[in-house]
Amino acid sequence: MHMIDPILATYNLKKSFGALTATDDVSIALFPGEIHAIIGPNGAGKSTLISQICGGIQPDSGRVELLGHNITQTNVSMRARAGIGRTFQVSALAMEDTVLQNVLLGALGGSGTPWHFFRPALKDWRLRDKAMTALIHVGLQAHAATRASELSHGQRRQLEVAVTLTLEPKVFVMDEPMAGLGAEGSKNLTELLDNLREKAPILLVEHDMDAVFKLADRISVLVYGHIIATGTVDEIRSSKVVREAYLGDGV
Amino acid sequence: MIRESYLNALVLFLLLAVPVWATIIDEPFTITLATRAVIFALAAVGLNIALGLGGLVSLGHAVFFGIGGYAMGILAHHAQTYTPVMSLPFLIEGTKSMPVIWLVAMASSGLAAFAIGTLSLRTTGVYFIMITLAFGQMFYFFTISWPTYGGEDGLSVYVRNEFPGLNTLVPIHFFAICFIILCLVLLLNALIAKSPFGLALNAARQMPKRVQAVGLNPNRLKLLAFVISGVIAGLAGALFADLNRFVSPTMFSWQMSGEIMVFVILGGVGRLCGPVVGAVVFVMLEHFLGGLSEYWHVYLGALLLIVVLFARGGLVGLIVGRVDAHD
Amino acid sequence: MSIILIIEQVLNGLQFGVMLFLMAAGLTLIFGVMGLINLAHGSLYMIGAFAAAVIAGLTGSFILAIIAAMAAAAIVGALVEMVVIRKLYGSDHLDQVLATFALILIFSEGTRWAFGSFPLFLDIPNYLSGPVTLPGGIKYPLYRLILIGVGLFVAAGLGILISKTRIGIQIRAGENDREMIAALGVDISKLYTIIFALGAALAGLAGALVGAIQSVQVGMGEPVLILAFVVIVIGGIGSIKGALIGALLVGLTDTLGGIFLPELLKLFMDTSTAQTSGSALASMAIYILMGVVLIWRPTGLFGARA
Amino acid sequence: MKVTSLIFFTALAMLANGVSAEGIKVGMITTLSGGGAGLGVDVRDGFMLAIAQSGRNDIEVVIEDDQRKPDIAVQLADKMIQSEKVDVMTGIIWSNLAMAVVPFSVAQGKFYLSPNAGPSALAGKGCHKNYFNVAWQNDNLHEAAGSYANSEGYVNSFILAPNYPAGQDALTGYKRMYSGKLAGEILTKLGQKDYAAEIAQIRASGADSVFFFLPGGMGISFLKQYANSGVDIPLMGPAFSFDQGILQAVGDAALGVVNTSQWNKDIDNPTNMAFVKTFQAKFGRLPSLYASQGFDTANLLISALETAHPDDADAFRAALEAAEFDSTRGSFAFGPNHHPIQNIYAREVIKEGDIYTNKIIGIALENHSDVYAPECSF
Repeated sequence: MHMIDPILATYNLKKSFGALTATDDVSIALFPGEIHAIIGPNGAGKSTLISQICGGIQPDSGRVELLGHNITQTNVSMRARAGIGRTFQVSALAMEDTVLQNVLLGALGGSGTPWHFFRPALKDWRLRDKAMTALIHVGLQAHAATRASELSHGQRRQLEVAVTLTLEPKVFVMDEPMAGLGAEGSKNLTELLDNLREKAPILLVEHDMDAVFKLADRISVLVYGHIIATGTVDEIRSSKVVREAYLGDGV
Repeated sequence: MIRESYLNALVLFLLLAVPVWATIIDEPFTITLATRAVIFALAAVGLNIALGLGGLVSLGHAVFFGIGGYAMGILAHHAQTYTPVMSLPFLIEGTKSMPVIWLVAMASSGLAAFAIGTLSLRTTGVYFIMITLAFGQMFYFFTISWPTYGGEDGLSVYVRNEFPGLNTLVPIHFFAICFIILCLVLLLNALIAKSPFGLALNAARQMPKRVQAVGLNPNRLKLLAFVISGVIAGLAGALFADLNRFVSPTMFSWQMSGEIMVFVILGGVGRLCGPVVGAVVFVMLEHFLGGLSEYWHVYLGALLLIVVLFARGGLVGLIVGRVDAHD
Repeated sequence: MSIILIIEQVLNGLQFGVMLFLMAAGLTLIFGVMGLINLAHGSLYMIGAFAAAVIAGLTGSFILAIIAAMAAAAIVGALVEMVVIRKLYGSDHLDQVLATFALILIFSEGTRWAFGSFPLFLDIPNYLSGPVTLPGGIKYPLYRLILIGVGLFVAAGLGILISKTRIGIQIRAGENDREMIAALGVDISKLYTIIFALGAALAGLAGALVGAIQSVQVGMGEPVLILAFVVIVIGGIGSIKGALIGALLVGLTDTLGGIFLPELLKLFMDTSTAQTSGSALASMAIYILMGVVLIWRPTGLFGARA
Repeated sequence: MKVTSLIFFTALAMLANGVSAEGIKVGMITTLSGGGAGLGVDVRDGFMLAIAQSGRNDIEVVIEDDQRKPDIAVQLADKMIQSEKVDVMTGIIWSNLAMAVVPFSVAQGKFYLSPNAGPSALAGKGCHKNYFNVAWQNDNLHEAAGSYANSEGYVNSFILAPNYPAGQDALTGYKRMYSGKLAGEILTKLGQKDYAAEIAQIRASGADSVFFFLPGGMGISFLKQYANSGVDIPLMGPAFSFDQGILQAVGDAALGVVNTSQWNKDIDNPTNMAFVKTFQAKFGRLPSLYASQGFDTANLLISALETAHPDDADAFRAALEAAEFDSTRGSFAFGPNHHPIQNIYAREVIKEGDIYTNKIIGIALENHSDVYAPECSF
């Protein structure tokens, strides 16, 4: 179907916890320039899938490839260095630090080595430029000196995206970025993500169907650890299987 | 409320002024007390790097303090008995030179910190507190029952070790050495706190999974902080041994670890001069309360309780308020 | 080394283990339910022993002394919980370590203030003293057998308390989810005080029982406290079962290590070197055990997986 | 009025003693808080009783608590020398603290009179002309126990002590005099409180006697557990597990146990009788051997001050060496290394009314010195 190679792909990922099969033979691919959304009811195994992609959980079998390299055996930080930029469902920020410091941390990770002890991080202009560019991109430049703990919920989501941007990732993996946002916040973030796909493709796990239908180029539906359908927004909207298994008969 | 940097300058100025004044009015014991405070402060600054920046609640820092002490004790013991430390596979002689002793003390405590840190960092939270405590007990019991270097009796070194150009037996000279080292280490601490490493370490304390997600290894950051911290505590141990001209296993006891931690918390965790304030106040309490009552520990305990319950951020926090956001 | 001697040493290890369990059970409950690390638990052990010595001296009754020990420790425990500990539940471990370290200073010197520097007298009553002959001709002190019995009885009682009773359900709920017990309509602060007092009473009981064969003096609690921490770390913090297994492991390792390590080393070196290095090694044995367990399982044998 | 009388009395004292008008200052560093404080309290009380009885008001005693921590002791020694500028130091209970303080202090020209600790390092090669031990060399009481074992005809002893230098020295001391075989030898953990395992080994060993050195709480625990174990092999030990403070905590379990000491309250001489009586009257308890050592130390000091002031170091030292004071132990003299030459007695624990105490049953070693003396040269 696609003539170009995927940036990120999983092949037959399998993971069980005792009798419960959380991920069952999952193969998905993320191509350049696209937003690929993964939807599914609660308990479908979305978080487990993300953890396997980002390195927090090892699959029982199957593999994960980034730019054609098998990265299944590597850990979270190695995958981050290889080009996976992720955001968390619950904001994972250094709350005592300022917005700028949080973004600098990303720039630091992206630049490779934190082993400098004598030069102030805030005076490293190369890092700082990178950090400020990311802040401007998400529109948080005015809050650079604010503590992360003093940001609004929506601003924290923006900050998460900014931190990830500084890594200059090959792919974005986003775990429910809209969670807990109001209508206004959702709208802002949707716009932000819409523009982001030019930088790198996005694997988007999301509950907010409006956002998904607005953003996604393709959608995969995960139910009980199993991908039951993959296709464009229209294909998924009209899929009978999806309507039965996921949206329910009443829709 | 005054700015923290002014307070730091004031603290260091007083810490320098008191012994100088004591020299003028010929009260050498005051200098000895000040030196004790400076050395305790040094050990606590070391712990503060692991504790304040890295969030590593180590209840076993006496290990590094003790190793530093024994590095001094063993080298000086062999130098004063004219016996080699070891003759096989190659000859190592004892020494009375402070700089050499410091290097050995820092290297050996750094090595120990690396080993203990590597194992302990597999655990977190209370388990980390307990496993560091257990390592401390291991060293304590080992030194007590190992007869070569005096066991529980410890080792006496009759004359203080030498530093080129100074007479270390003159109290103010030895104080000057310790004070300059403390200032250098504080400077190092301030630089580290603002450096890329400090930034990453600080984040690793607050949110390790964020640090991982940007491609850094939080445990490796913490391990390095633990080693730096151990090296400084080891240097403090070597100076403490020289102050007392004596080392013994009590340097390894868990009460010692507890006291180093008390200095840090009393002054203010994560504050640059918190450990200095804590150590100075502790030594003063020990001196003045100890003179008032045999049961001064009761008062000390009550004071600590009050600090924990009512003065979050320790004494420094009480004076200057919460930490400013940088820039 | 005869079989009889080995059996006797195993009994000694068991007896040491079950007494450690009494200390460790309270510590692990308090940590499991309230997330509190309590260094002052050893002071409650000491308070139990002192209360027992005073009451035994006044009344001559050992039973009354034991009851007094538990009551005194429970009352002091409840008071400490209400005045100090309660303010620490939200704090991080660092504050808890420091505050309970401060409590140790206060209790130790306060006790010395009240009772002086000399050890107090507390002995086992005549009807419990002397050895009994076990099957196989092993002579073993009756009192130590009773200690093993009491320890196992308390372990079983705690097991039933936690699995079967109403308060046990609340305790388990509290370990899993703090908001849940509030939702169940339980008065949390009362529950916490009760658990703290229960843990304190067990420590007091251990202090009195052990004080009768050891010495009742200021500072007796801290060595036991450190061992109890080793126990709960090995067993997994929060787990009563872990505390029991950990206590028996530590008891047996410490007792048997002290006997067999020097014997073992005598096979390789001369007697006095073996004796010195063997006992040096034995005194570190339980800490080595703990290190190995934590490297293998970083949250202890029965601890919750992270 | 007060000032005048002080001047008058000082003048009188000058006339009487022929020494300079300036008084002397004594620095006492001892353990008054924490574990082991009981020993320091006894030494202090004994010492101060003698000072009070002497009626001399020109002796100022500065007392400080070392908390049994070597680093605190060193710090206090610095304070005594640098700040208080004392002439004579005394008071330390523990060998490890003595090793930390004594060599440094005597090297600075101070006199040190030890009321308790007598580590071998300070008796042999490390001896010093200004260091006097008024109690014993550490090995003495253990040697006496070995000698007592011989006299009782024991030939198969089981011996145990904690694994630390003083414990190892104790076993060495016992073996130096004892001529029989050993049924077993154990080094226990320092601070250990449960001896079930060791007692089981004793039971299985077939020994005819047990020698143990377990000071403080360790000894209390061991004695109670031993009595309860049903093992009835006779016990011996140095006095450290049988002093007046500890015995009340051990109770019946100690009755009949033989221990060795250079002092007991029933040594029949007028000084001792008066000492026991006044100590009991003043403090409401029987004196321990530590109290007697503190008392003797002060009396030695006072006797030397009769002839010389410490400023005249050689004369003062000669006066100390002469040891012309009435000791609670009867005959007392210093050997060439400034350690006592004295009788060491075998005592047995008895009960007098409600009080547990000791009774002398014989002399274990007569006019005993120590083996390190030949190694000492000033």
